[in-house]
Amino acid sequence: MARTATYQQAINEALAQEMERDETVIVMGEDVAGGLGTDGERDAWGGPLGITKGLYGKYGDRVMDTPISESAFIGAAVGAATAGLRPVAELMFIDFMGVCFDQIFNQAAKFRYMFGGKAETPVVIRTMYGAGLRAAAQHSQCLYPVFTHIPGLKVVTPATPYDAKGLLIQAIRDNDPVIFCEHKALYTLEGDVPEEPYALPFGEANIVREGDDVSIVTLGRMVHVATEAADALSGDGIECEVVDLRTTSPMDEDTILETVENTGRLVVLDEAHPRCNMATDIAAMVCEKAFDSLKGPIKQVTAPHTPVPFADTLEDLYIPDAAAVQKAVKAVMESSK
Amino acid sequence: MARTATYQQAINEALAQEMERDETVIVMGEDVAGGLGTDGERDAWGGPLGITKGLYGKYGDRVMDTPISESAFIGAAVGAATAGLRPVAELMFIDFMGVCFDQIFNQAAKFRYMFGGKAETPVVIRTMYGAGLRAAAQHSQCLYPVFTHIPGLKVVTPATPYDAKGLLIQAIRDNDPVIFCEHKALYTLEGDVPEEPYALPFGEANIVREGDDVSIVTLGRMVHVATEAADALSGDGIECEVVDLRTTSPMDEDTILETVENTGRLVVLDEAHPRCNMATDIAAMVCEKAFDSLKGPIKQVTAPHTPVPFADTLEDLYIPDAAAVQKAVKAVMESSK
Amino acid sequence: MQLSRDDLLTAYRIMRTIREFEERLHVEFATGDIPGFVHLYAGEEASGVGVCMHLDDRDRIASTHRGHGHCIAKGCDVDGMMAEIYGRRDGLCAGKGGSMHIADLDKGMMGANGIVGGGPPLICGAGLAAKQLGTGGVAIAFVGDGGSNQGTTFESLNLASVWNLPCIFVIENNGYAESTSSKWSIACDDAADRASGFNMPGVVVDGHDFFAVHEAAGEAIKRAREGAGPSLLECKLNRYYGHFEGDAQTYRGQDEVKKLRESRDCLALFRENVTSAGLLEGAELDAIDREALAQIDGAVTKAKTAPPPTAADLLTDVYVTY
Amino acid sequence: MQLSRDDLLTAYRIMRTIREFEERLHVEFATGDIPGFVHLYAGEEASGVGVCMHLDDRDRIASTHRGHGHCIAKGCDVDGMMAEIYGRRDGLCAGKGGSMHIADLDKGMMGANGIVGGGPPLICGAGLAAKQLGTGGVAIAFVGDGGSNQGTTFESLNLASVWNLPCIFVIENNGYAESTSSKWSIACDDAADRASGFNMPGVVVDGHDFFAVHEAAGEAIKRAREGAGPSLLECKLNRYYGHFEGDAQTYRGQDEVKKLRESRDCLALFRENVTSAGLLEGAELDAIDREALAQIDGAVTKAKTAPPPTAADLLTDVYVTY
Ligand SMILES: Cc1ncc(C[n+]2csc(CCOP(=O)(O)OP(=O)(O)O)c2C)c(N)n1
Ligand SMILES: Cc1ncc(C[n+]2csc(CCOP(=O)(O)OP(=O)(O)O)c2C)c(N)n1
Ligand SMILES: [Mg+2]
Ligand SMILES: [Mg+2]
Repeated sequence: MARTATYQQAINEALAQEMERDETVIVMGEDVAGGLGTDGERDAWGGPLGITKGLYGKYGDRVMDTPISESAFIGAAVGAATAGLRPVAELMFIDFMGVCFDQIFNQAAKFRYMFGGKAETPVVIRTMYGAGLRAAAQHSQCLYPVFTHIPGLKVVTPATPYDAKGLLIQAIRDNDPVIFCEHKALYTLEGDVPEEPYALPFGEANIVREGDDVSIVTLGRMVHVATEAADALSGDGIECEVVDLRTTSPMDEDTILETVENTGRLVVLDEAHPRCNMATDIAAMVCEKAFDSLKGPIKQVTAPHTPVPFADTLEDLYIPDAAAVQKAVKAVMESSK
Repeated sequence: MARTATYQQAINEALAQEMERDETVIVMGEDVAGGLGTDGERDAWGGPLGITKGLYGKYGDRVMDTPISESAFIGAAVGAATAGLRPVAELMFIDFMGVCFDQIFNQAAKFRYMFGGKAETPVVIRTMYGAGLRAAAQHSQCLYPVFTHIPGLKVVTPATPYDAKGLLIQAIRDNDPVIFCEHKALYTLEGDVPEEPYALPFGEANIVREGDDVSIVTLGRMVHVATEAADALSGDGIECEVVDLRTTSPMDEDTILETVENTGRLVVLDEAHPRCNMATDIAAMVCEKAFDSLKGPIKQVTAPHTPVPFADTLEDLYIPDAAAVQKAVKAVMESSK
Repeated sequence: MQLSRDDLLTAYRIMRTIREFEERLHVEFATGDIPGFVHLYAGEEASGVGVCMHLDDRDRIASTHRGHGHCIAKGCDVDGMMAEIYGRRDGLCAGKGGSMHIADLDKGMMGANGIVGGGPPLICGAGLAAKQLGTGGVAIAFVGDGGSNQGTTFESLNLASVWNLPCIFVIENNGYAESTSSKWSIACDDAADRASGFNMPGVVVDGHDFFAVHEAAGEAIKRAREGAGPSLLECKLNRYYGHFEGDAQTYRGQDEVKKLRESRDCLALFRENVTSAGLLEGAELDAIDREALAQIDGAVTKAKTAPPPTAADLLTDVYVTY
Repeated sequence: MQLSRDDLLTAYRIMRTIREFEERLHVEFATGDIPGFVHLYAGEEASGVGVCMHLDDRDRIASTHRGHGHCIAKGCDVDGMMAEIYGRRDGLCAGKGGSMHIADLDKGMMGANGIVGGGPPLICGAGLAAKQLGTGGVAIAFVGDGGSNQGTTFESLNLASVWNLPCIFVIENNGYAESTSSKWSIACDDAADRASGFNMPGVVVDGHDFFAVHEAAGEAIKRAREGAGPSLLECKLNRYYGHFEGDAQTYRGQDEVKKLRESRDCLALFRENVTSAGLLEGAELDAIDREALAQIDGAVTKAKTAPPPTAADLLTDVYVTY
């Protein structure tokens, strides 16, 4: 019988297994060990949510706490990646990118090109994103569209424990800089996760559910929202195909185009802010490359153009839900020929 | 006869006139005065490209040089904007956003919402963007899609001297945070610019050229590339309507939808990196809201998914040119019913 | 800076109100009613109050994620704060901000901040505005020991000095940034040692001692008001609870907090000081204690039953115009 | 650190090569053949060379927008550099980077950098890698006076200290950041004064004096190699040209540079020092001068006629795999 684990355990296991396999893999970030230099226990914390718990005990100095100096330590991870290490740096919340983005998008992302192909920067930046925890405007954003915009970065957004482990192992083994985005509302999600190490290739979307009527292309936590909507719609006789991008850069255009060619109808579902996001990116691509397959408009379901609100009533309204997806799917059915 | 001025002069004049009109308007940035505290002349520089030349002489301490500490001084501009000033801060190149983005997107952009509507943050961040000056990967990006992604920001991208003046005056008078993006290759462009102060409203696109066959929606420097292409195509009997967004946030959806309803064909032209950019944003919006008007696929013309190269041969290939637009327009003509 | 009898009563009242606010949140959080992350200021009251006692509505402060104490010290409405933390429509930020974003610009409170190091640049701006507009106001950034290592903080120290701004940077060194010891994360001995590198005075005070904080802050604020530029003040103090509510604090010594509460509690020290000097009587302070308890009780009761924001509120307040 | 005769010849040769490289670029830029922004290092050679003479291939440096000198001092191929600046396909970065992004990781040169303050974090990483991999290498960030005020630089100083990294931060204080005086922009007297705030030695040297730089750098590097942690070294020096080529330098005193060239030129000082001490002869140095001239002449000639990159190169080198 398959072993089950949470998304969080899957990530922890991927880190541990890669550290075991390859001595050059190091982990750094605020409190990733936890309590270094304090009088309390060492390795007490493993980060505020416990994601890296246990690693310091096993790998000691290869798990490095940092001061709250994201530019310096993310940049250090980037620099070390050009010098023989394979660092996995933790940017605690993706919302903190604003204090360290330069080292990511102007340094890591561009070295290879600017240096005429002579650099490799195998750095992974793990980061937590997404709404749902009442963490308000500065701790709930998605922001992966910003990273997806930048040539030179790879961007990964696992939706399941299985994918989290396999994609993180791939990220660590990958020779390009990878932004690894973990949805904070998924950490406790359980699913099948093989114990042995495995790597999932980037740029291969996952058809989570098959259906011939409407395609829903989405990613991250929204994969589950899409599936929930699809299950409900099935009761109404509408069969949705749900595609999980898994990685937004590279993006698996072929799978998207195939599903649209099959269904002729598309809903793009993205938890991110609505302008210049993955929903627009996918819709535009399809409208350019599979227009003739389209039977009607492509509907976007996204968060509204507002910061993430704090109050639970508002946040629940803010996050795209299954009802919104169902409505969009029905609208797409109605407006298509 | 109308007075002509360059894009650069228009910006300088807008700053001077608004400083004259309103004592709370201040200007700050690296070398915006130039040479403060040195033994040389005061007001010698007006910035490396001379855009703010002359302001220090006229307005003294309201034109403030800064150390190279973008987080601190952009943040200071934001803070001052909540406290009675109307600061215009210069982020010399938009590429430097990576060292100060937090103060822009987590602070300025979100205050009003996070504080329940009780804040106004009338700050303008002027910044230079775009390729064409052989300035390589870290001094040539567009990046306005990243700002457009963020709720709470307004984003302005003037294409002409006339618009530069009118939109900058509006930006300064506006009570929300505005990212004012100046294309560095346009500074020397001349055009009609009335001497008296005038404000152009945000969210009103400009139909630069009328035509019934294909719509080209674009912005910034690309407006001129589109016009060049349109003129050439006219010789082939294809009449393009060229729409200049002027502001990407708010974006004038009505004008875009109207032109597409008229022509049924759309090319979206954007100098930015191709993923999650304005081209995808516009295309997706149209594909959702005016699908039935579309006679065929929406074609995107953008820079490729690479950093901006240095060598002139490569940079010329990198930047979308009129030939690429013509090709896209012809493809759109051919693939439409 | 002489403190009148009224001042002393006020100072004690505010400190006690903060303590009561935080102790009660600790209890209420455990019930699961309070959404999101909550970072409590209990134990650190003497710092926020010692500083803010000098301020009035011309003056501005910027706070951190651990902002409740600063808000109360700067005069934010306690009912409005509590309602905000519960995510209510009549909260100080209409329920849109929550604990980490409580602000009241009219009171000169520029906001708690979810971004470590987010406040210092903003305070440079507030100081600049005060200077340019000639209001006589000062601007104060509260920063944690962890936040003292953020680039934004360093830059702001330099900018405030170069622009000669009426700014004070108060580093509240409570020994930890989450689980990370400040002894480890700050390379030098005291964060205040860094002040000289920015050509400003840097002073270390016992942050449990209201009077020490009040005096040192008074000097820095006077200096700033007189146009003599910024200062750095490091308050050494302790937090009584975890980094956030829910933190098991395994990185902390078993009875660290117990000992602190017994020996270095700022309210107890204040009481001892003023009663032994015959400035105030125990009974007066007891009365304040009771009043604070009642006030917080009322705030919680109101917050619990207040209506939440509704769908109509979701899309408002993003822009002034759009 | 004793310098052999060979060392002295090498040092002079490298300094002269840099000077010739930059003087020639100044001339060539005026013709309009060289694209983009070019920032010249002429006048500052003693700093880059004084530091890099201690280094070998285990060691890494990160440079700034004013990077040519550091590149040459760290052993980058001069022909490849010149070709790069001209945007040629066989340039060190295949013509894709240009003056502001010259790099050669094999030589330990991590890149010029278009972002002020971009280098110091990277150098923390190189230092960390050297430490973790036990290579014995050190990592050195060159930073301008302007760059010394960037948050990334401050953070890196602290991180290097906290992690006890084999890093050296060399602040090349040439008096200006573009047109902004370092006396104004750095709030304290010397940038080196800030070192104590990061618990590391901070030393000021005359950056025109190769021997002074060499000695101070030697101590810092020795310290780093021995595992004793980071240092800060501030070299006071001057640039002979504008911020970039094309800068009219109206912020600068009329004959400021003329006087500097006459009195504080690092090459002249070096020559005087070694010849008056009888260590080298003028004729040897003259020969080096001629060789450097010829080398640069050759580099320019080759660069001018070298083929540019072509369409096939536009899309390559973005990822290792995609
Ligand atoms: C830029 C940024 N990095 C990291 C965090 C996560 N974080 C929130 S509070 C905190 C610790 C802050 O420590 P300190 O400044 O000492 O304040 P204290 O919590 O002790 O009051 C951290 C790491 C954040 N909110 N912002
Ligand atoms: C983050 C960032 N801000 C601003 C600039 C623009 N800029 C380039 S060089 C420079 C001045 C740098 O001065 P300094 O560090 O003293 O170096 P120097 O030019 O004197 O060698 C400035 C402001 C930049 N490239 N990056
Ligand atoms: Mg702390
Ligand atoms: Mg300088």
